[in-house]
Amino acid sequence: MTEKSITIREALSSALREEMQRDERVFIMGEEVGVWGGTYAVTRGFLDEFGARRVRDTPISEMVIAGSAVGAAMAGLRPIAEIMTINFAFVAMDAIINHMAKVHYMFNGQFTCPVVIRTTTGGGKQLGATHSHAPEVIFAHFPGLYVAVPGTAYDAKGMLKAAIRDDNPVLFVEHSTMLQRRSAVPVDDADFVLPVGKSDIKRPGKDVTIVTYQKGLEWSGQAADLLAQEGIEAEIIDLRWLRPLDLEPVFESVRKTNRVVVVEESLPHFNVGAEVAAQVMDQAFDYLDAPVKRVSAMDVPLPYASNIEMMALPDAQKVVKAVKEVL
Amino acid sequence: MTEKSITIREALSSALREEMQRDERVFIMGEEVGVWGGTYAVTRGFLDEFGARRVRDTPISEMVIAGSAVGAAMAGLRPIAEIMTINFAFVAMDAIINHMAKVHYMFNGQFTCPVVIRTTTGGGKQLGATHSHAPEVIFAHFPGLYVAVPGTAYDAKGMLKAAIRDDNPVLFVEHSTMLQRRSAVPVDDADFVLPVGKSDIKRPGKDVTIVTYQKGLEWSGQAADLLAQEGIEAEIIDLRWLRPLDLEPVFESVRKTNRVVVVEESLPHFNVGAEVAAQVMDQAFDYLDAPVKRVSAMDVPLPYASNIEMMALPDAQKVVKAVKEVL
Amino acid sequence: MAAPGKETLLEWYRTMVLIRRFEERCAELYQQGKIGGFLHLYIGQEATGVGIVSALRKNDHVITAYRDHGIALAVGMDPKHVMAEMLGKRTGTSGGKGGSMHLADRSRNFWGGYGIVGGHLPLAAGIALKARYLEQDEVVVCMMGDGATNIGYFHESLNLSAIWDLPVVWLVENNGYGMGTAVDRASGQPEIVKRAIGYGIKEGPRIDGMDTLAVHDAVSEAIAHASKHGPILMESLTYRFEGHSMGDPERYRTKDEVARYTEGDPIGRLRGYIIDQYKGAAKNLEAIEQEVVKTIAEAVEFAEDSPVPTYDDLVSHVYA
Amino acid sequence: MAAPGKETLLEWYRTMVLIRRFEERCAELYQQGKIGGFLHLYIGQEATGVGIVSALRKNDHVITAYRDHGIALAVGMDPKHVMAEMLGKRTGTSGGKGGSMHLADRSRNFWGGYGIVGGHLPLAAGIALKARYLEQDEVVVCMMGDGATNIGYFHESLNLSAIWDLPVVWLVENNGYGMGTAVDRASGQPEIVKRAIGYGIKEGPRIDGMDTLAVHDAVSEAIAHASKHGPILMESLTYRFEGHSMGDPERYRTKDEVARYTEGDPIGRLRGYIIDQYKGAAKNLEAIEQEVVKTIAEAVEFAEDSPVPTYDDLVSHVYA
Ligand SMILES: Cc1ncc(C[n+]2csc(CCOP(=O)(O)OP(=O)(O)O)c2C)c(N)n1
Ligand SMILES: Cc1ncc(C[n+]2csc(CCOP(=O)(O)OP(=O)(O)O)c2C)c(N)n1
Ligand SMILES: [Mg+2]
Ligand SMILES: [Mg+2]
Repeated sequence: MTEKSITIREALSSALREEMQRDERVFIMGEEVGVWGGTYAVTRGFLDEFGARRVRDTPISEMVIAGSAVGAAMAGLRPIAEIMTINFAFVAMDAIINHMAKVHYMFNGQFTCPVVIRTTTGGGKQLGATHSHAPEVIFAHFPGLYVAVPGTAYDAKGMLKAAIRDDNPVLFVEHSTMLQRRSAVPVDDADFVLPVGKSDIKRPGKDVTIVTYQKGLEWSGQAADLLAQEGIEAEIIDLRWLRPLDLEPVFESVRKTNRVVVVEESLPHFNVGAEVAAQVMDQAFDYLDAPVKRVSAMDVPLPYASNIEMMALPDAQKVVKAVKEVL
Repeated sequence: MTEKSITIREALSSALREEMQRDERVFIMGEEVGVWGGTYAVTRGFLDEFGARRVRDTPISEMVIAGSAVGAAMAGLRPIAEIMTINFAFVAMDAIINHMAKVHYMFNGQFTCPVVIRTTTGGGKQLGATHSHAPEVIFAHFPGLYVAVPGTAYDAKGMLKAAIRDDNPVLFVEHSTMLQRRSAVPVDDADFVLPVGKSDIKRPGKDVTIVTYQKGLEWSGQAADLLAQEGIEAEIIDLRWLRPLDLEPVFESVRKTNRVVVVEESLPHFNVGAEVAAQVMDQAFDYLDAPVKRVSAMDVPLPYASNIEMMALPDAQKVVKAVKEVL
Repeated sequence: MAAPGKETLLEWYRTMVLIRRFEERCAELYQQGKIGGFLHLYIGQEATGVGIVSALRKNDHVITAYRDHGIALAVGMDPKHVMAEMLGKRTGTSGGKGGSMHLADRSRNFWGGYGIVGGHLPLAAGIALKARYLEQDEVVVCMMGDGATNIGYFHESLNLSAIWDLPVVWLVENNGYGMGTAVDRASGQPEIVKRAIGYGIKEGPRIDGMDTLAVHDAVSEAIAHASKHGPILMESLTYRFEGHSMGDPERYRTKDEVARYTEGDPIGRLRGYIIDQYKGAAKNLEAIEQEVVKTIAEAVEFAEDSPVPTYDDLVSHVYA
Repeated sequence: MAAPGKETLLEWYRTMVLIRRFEERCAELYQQGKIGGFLHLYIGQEATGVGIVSALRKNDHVITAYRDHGIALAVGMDPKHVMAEMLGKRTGTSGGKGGSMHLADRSRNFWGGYGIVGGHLPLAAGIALKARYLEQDEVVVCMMGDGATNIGYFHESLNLSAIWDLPVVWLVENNGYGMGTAVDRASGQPEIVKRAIGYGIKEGPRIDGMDTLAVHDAVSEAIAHASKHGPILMESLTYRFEGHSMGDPERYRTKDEVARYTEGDPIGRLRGYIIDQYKGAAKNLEAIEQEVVKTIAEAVEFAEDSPVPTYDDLVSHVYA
């Protein structure tokens, strides 16, 4: 298997392209996916390659983007519906939670709903309070939907292909500031597909377990480097999916490290860290030498000004500090 | 101060009536609030008493119900906007999260947004997957909004009056199956207002701390009675507000009981129990003799058939079982 | 349009009576606590449902809101299994998990009843997109209440159908009220078909929804239009004889108003028409009526005797 | 309508030039990394903004989307503080917390720029409701892009304004595109004013949005209508000379098309008109142009010298 270093953007593009080539029923719809080539340039060239039938620009109508994807999927197609950023998914919340996630259950399996909603998340770009959410956790609250949060090109590719092939609806969340990140990805295997709902140890270590995903991988990675200089070996576990949430590797890690820090871009209440903390306490109570610490965004809407926006977000220093609190 | 035993429905009605009498800027809008008298009969008679100017029926348009309330509030009125059930709040999610909760911050305090959204929550009435949510926790994830979850007539009255008088937006969540519950409420004090964001010890005990709210009060109360027969004294703490979330009394209680169970109707992931567990661990790690246990709804959309719907929801037996696990 | 023959008319009549009797029985079972949740009766609107379904071509589709018993029975779902669903039984059409508001039959291209007002309109657009995408000549009839035309879903769905040229008949069952709110109190444009202009789609007719034949003809034409020229918006003017759902205090309308409409009962009208056209048909009609009574009795018996769902049912089909 | 006098015309001209120079400077500051986030320029659309604001009566209101610099300056917000906001400074109009998309001035009845497409339309309805509720003769002009007319918010807001008879001028700034999507690719009804029919409200004119006087007159009339008879929907046909926001690859339109429009530059048009009407006005215009250059320089200096927000700013105004 040949591997090549590519960006997350390239990983996403190639995953989409391969799956569209493989299966005629797979198509893309959303705002600016066609003529514009995708606001994040992920579908650049797709309109020429696949035509207007399979690469469909929509009006600014998120409710019907999500909802018509549900109908098309029930009827046998496999839509990839793009919601430009997750901030606009609030407009489509009912279509996603009440319809996409429920038609399979409510009619006792008569219908399936193989939709992928691709969207971008995250703050840190000075877009202000309404455009800087990282609220993927609230979507993961609800059964019937899967929530993918890849943080590397390798994962982005394998997980997106998995999402497209899965018969369940998947909210596929990409981080808008990470599209240029590179990693090695198999390039000559059209069936390179990662499993749904498996977390991954991104860095082994024995002193503390850092549980994180997406942008948190970077903050945690930098923190781990700093900690390594002091001889502290952090193990970094990438959740990759918020639903299904796979904490087995975390429980295992805790039995070794006895300490856990959770790092995420979400808001501080009712977040991923809360769930991880609760489950870790439940499953590994006797192994914990310190309370699970959480590093998250501050409890404020994100402001425009860069200096205070950055204050509100997590960073490596905050992770280091949290780790030192549990050591 | 005279007290009288009234139902939650009466408590809500009288709170609304008193505040409308007190302040001309307070008005009610929503689906079926006027001619119909409110689908839960809370505003019965209001149209006659206050007229069509102050009791405004709307079309089935949740986005503009929530959003126009924001505009009216910014401009100086104090709208009480009714979203018939919280299931329909998903349609208005953007108006609530991106506008209602943010206009104050985003414009640096130029505008205030004194809106109360009244809505009903909860399953258990055979309404099926799209009409049986208790998702108030996801609204409490976001700063800028308060989330009230009263569980008694006394609290319903004092908290609703507080919500109306507060200058911040409040999602005021009533439980649709509890409107007939009675308790003693001050009746001759037009200024009976409870503080925003204060939890309340509903039953003192020394052996275990049960943290809960709303419908959970009933399951926990019944469980506490059963436990009492075995000599186990449960302390029940009613959160009353999910935001601001007041856990001080919980921390204090844990130092005494060393055991915590959280009971709620929410789904099992990223829920109230997760947050309580994480904070309790953080604040009272050395006092905990067992992991915090959570009792919640099962991880399924709620079905129609009564027998399996009830299986999916918490009940007193499940609470008893959880308590015994931590003892 | 060719007039329907006797057999067809009798079949329509049978279906309408079946719906009526089925729901009357449901109302009783609701009072007895055997049906739970919300129960939205279709009584008074049968001509619309039966007129629509009779107009569907072989591969056409239909989807509707929560007021869906009429459509379920009209498309030919077995009353036994529908009744079992009403009673929350395993043998129900959605295994007891959907209930009254969520009937559906994939094999009959009936895509379901939906409880969120307007929420199924985008689904209809998506189903129609499938037909366009695969170049199949299939039309989706998307039914909705008058109240549903004021929610954002309506706007976005009709607009998308226009620009993507989707084969949808947007069919508003205008029964005068969304719960207690009269159409003209909810809609700036009470002549709802006029909204077609805002999407550049065909403004269809406002038909007499109490007249089965008129509905059948108009929907047939609308389907032909949608198949050739894309979306159309039409209204069927009807009335629900019962409350919005069980327990409606009905403060928003007078007994007189209701009485005026019940006089024009669509079942009575179809009955009169058949007897007018075919002497001696009275005895066919009576035979049908008796047969329906039997069908309903059997359906209830089947439903009552059926087992309730199990824990395994509760946790199955959360994911595919 | 009385023709505006020389002073008025010069004032409009001054504002339009101010907006143009302000934004040209912003584009530079963006390239230098001093302005962050999204930057949506109003260049080309100044006649619409200035025409609207000039038509507002004393207590009228205006609200718009994220393309809001033009309105901010037209209502008279101090360029210094606006520029400080662009640079994310404490002295900014929203304390540096709002940025380019979220300018507002409560004291001038400018209710802000909003980033969620269509999200401010219900707010406009609510502000108008305040006027109706308190029986004040105040009109809200709610500006929106053509792209915003396809989202559910549009439908619900216009309908509510109709049935509650709210004094709103719904004003579509039709610049031909929502990002890269041409109006007729997004809207089944590209003549957007026709959507008024769907709400039973006044179908207003489609005016030449490059002509400041035409905009002023038409909006004045629309305000008079709204004040007396309730909501009206109108369009200002305009064009944005720059990309949707900074960094737009502009694949969706040709250079030729852009050139055709820039020839009709609204500033040039107003300049020509003034010189036609008033001989010797050229020197007034030049004086204005120079004055504006100075104003902008001062604004940038003020903004650059201003302090950034602090931790206290970050955590303040989350709650009132
Ligand atoms: C989004 C949403 N808002 C509110 C409701 C509550 N509700 C259920 S039915 C109904 C009235 C719908 O009226 P209409 O569309 O005319 O249908 P009809 O009941 O007359 O058949 C309302 C408001 C809902 N189910 N969904
Ligand atoms: C609900 C929502 N969906 C998508 C976007 C992304 N977006 C920002 S501006 C824009 C185009 C809007 O076009 P138009 O309304 O015509 O305004 P213009 O930019 O032309 O002034 C889009 C799609 C958004 N901000 N909000
Ligand atoms: Mg109706
Ligand atoms: Mg535009």
